[in-house]
Amino acid sequence: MQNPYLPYPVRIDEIITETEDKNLKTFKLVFLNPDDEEKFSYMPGQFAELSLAGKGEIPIGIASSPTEKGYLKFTVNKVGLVTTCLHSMKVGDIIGIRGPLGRHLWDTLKGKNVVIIGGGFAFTTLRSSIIYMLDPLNRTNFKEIHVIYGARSPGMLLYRDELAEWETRDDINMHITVDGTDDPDWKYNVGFVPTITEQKAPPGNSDTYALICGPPIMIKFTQPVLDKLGYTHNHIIMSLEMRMKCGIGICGRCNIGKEYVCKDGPIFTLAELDNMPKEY
Amino acid sequence: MKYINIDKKSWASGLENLYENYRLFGPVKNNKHHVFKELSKGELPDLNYLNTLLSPKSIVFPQSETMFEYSLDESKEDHHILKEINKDYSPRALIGIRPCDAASFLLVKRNFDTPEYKDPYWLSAYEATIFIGLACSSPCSTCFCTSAGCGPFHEDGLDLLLVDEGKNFIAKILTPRGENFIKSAGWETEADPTAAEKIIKDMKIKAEEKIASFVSTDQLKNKSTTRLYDAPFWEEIAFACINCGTCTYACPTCWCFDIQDEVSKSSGLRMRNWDSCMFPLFTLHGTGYNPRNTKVQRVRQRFMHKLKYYVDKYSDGIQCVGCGRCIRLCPVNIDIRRVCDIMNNYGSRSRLET
Amino acid sequence: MSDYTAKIKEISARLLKEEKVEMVIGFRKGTVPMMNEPCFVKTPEDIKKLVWDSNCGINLANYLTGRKEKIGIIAKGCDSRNIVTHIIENKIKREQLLIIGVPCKGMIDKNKIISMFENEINEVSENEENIIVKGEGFEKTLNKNDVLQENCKICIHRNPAIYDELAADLLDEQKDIDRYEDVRKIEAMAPEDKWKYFEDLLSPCIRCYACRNACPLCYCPTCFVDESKPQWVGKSIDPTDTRTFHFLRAYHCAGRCTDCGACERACPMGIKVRIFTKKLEKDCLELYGWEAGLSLDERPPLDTYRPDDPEDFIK
Amino acid sequence: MEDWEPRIVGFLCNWCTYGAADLAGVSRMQYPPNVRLIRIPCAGRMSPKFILAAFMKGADGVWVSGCHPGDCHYLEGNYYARRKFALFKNLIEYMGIEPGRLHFSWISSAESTKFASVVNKVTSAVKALGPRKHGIKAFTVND
Repeated sequence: MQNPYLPYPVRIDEIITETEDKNLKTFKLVFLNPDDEEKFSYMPGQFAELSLAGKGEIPIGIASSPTEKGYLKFTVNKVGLVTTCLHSMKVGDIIGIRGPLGRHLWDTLKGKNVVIIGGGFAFTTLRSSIIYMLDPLNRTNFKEIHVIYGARSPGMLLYRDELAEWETRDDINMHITVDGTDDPDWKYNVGFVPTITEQKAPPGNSDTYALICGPPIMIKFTQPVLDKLGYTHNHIIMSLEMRMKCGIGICGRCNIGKEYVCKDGPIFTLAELDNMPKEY
Repeated sequence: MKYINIDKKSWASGLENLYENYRLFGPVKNNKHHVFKELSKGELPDLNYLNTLLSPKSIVFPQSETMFEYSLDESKEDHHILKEINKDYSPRALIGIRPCDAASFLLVKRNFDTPEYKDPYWLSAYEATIFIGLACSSPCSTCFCTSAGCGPFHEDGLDLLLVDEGKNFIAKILTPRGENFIKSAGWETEADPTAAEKIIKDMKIKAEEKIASFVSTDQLKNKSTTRLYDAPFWEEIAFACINCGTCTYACPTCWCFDIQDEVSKSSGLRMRNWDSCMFPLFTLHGTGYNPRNTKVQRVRQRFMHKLKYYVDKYSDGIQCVGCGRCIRLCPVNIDIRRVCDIMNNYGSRSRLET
Repeated sequence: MSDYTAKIKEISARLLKEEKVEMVIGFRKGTVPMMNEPCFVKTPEDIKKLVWDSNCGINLANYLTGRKEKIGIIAKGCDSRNIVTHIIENKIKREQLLIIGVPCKGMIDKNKIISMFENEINEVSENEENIIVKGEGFEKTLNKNDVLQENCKICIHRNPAIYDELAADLLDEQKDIDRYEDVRKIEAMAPEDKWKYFEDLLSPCIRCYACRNACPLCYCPTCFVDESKPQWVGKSIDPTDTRTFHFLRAYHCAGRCTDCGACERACPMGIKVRIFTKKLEKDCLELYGWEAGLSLDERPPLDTYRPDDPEDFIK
Repeated sequence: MEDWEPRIVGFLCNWCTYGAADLAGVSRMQYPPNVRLIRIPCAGRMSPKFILAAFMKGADGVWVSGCHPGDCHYLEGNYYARRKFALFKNLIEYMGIEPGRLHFSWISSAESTKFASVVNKVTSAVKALGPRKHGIKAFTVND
């Protein structure tokens, strides 16, 4: 019997400090056993449990894309015991990884316009999705791609080099924004994500899906904007956060209604969420 | 169907024989209560009991269980890599388990044995266990098994059903594993199937007649989840609750657990421990946000999970076998029978007083 | 007891009718013998569910923590002392409360009575002196004083310490009670025997925290056993963790515990957990002359000091 | 067990005993090396949790030292601490930990001689009891 609780051992290959507050670091992980990489076959939007021996596990969205071979990337915010310990680790240290966990909805998105709306450090799995869709082998599977991504300030944006590169391309429409800045050279938008969404996002129709990931307050104010733009609830896809342990729908704590957020989510359409207790 | 007569005089010697092939577990009186524990050689289970204080779920799902071990010593080659632990999954027999508790294992199995993931610890222990039931001739006043999908002579989940007939037990063999068990004990006297059938049937009817409490569950499936969730009665139901974990720990069908690491110098263990939806920590985010921050929310989660979410998820009744332990042990007398009826009748014509 | 119930109903009805309170917290008849369930009553029609008998052992002060309403609360001696403690510790305001004092004749020990019979008890009734227990094939009358909760037997504050209304005439308090015989017995043991004693005592503990949660004193937003940075105790049922939990819990109740017995009553495993809190109660009395919950004007012993406090244990 | 040396955790108030330790050091006083010292801001900061955690993780003895009554840097922290310690010491002994394993003292920053002598006393008291037999948790939560 394969033990779904047993992590694959991985080595920290690179650590990048992403934001000016130094609370977000990206960890590039390489499997110790190359076979494990085969077994860890994932899609953007899924997550994994990072396992620190002696400390415990944390569920983190996968920031790399399956089109990027040879490594996995996770961008981790320093919050609790395990993430604090992870932030103090160095290149070469050994940790574990379990997954991929959670579902994805790429079958639904095939052949559609995709509008990605992200805020703050929740952009990680959205980065994975963008890289995946922009891959030459996949790009033809999608129509227009829009990205609205906001952070408090320019220094709090994740993956700034990649954002700049995407800005120069013509197969993706970037709408980067910050809440405010005193940088006179800032050449992108200033304003909250809901406002920019209202200005830049294409109207909703049966061929267009919105993927939202961000802090609750952003989601709260973006949702009415999408309603106004004509997005139906089954064309709005969101990600929930819950305290998790097992990640495979067994330990019980991320239960909402009859769903386990770890296994039946963490991605849900708003139409699905409408029928679930609002307990997240 | 095959029936064996076990003369109580040969009970002890049979167990002695079984001890060679099985780890034996059974109810034993410990101070004031009956509890399930592993029997030492020569120790007999006390089958003269109403029901055990706690359910026997811990035989398959211990309150604390190690999952992995590892070394933190960086001079070791495999440091920080988690390793599986060898565990004793040799055959074990759970003797004298009540039919309600036996049924609970089938309910819980749905959680640990899913199409996508198998929990190796629970399943290995479960598969190593053979379930020797003891039919229940004197149900307690808090028992409502017959309206919770089982009953005092229920056979699901059992390999063998023992019926106490005074001087002897009639053993009804339900599976090949049960048959092996009987053989291993050396109990050979076959009973006349028709007569045995008749005796058991009569006793079963008598026992079922003694069940005095019931829940109504027929409407639960039809109710809207969000309407039940938003119903006004939860504040009143939850008022007395002190948010201890007694109900969940005593319950045979509660399965939630926590995973924790513990270390000693340079060696470490990953272990899992029972957890409870009654505890605020259960859902507390790292950021300090807690989606189930109030007592009312937590009480609602427990009952909604057992009586609605589970019903919707598996379409096979409630996540409860009617053993009545939570009713007997709740320090403040929150009664699942009452809650179940309130939920079942919510929005119907004859709404119960809330 | 029926006259207690009648009087409680009468007072509660009046307080609600005159809108002096928004709710009355009391007990309703339980669904199993020897159990009543704490409940609230907000309308005069609901008054009928209130009861009072010898099964009201749960400490209702536990239900006051942080409440904002004007509340009528039914309080026996120990409850009232915990209400005093709650007021002192700013968990509720005196002005919010109308305390319906109940001079208490003691609560019966459910576990003890259950353990006296082989068969299940189906019905328990009572009169002034006796408890009548009925089950399948038996009926027995017990002297109430013989089956009181241990803490009630040695209670010396049966009358409420503060009250606004009374459900009955005040009682004579019990005199010449030796409250700490069991504690002294343990104190006299050798360290090794003490260790063994508590090991045996705590071996059935399942860490459900019923003792903690039944206690009106345990209202910390995060209990030390739930703290994670650092995490003081593990979450398994390791005996050292379990022992640490019980002793620290008791210590947190030092100078506050009224020996209401809620913890012991709540324990599903029947562990005599009062033996921890009683030690601290005894020491607070002996060292600082303190009994908890008797006065609104005195600070509890760990919130004050005297320059000449005993210190012979300090080098 | 001939060469067994106890491990003792000492919690010292920053304003007095910790200074005395410094002074004892610069004065080249001799005292046993068995005590691991932890600086706390005031005896009043001392939580019983620290003591139990030390015992749980294997300390053979625990010693807490603060300012003499009346000398508290925060005026009255040690007065409150004294009551906490009195109750806690009794409780620890009640639990079954030998009286000689938990010590309290008042030592001012000038009393380096007393510091050395208390370390001596504490160490020999703990040493006389031998290693602890109970209540050490093999595996503990790591933070």
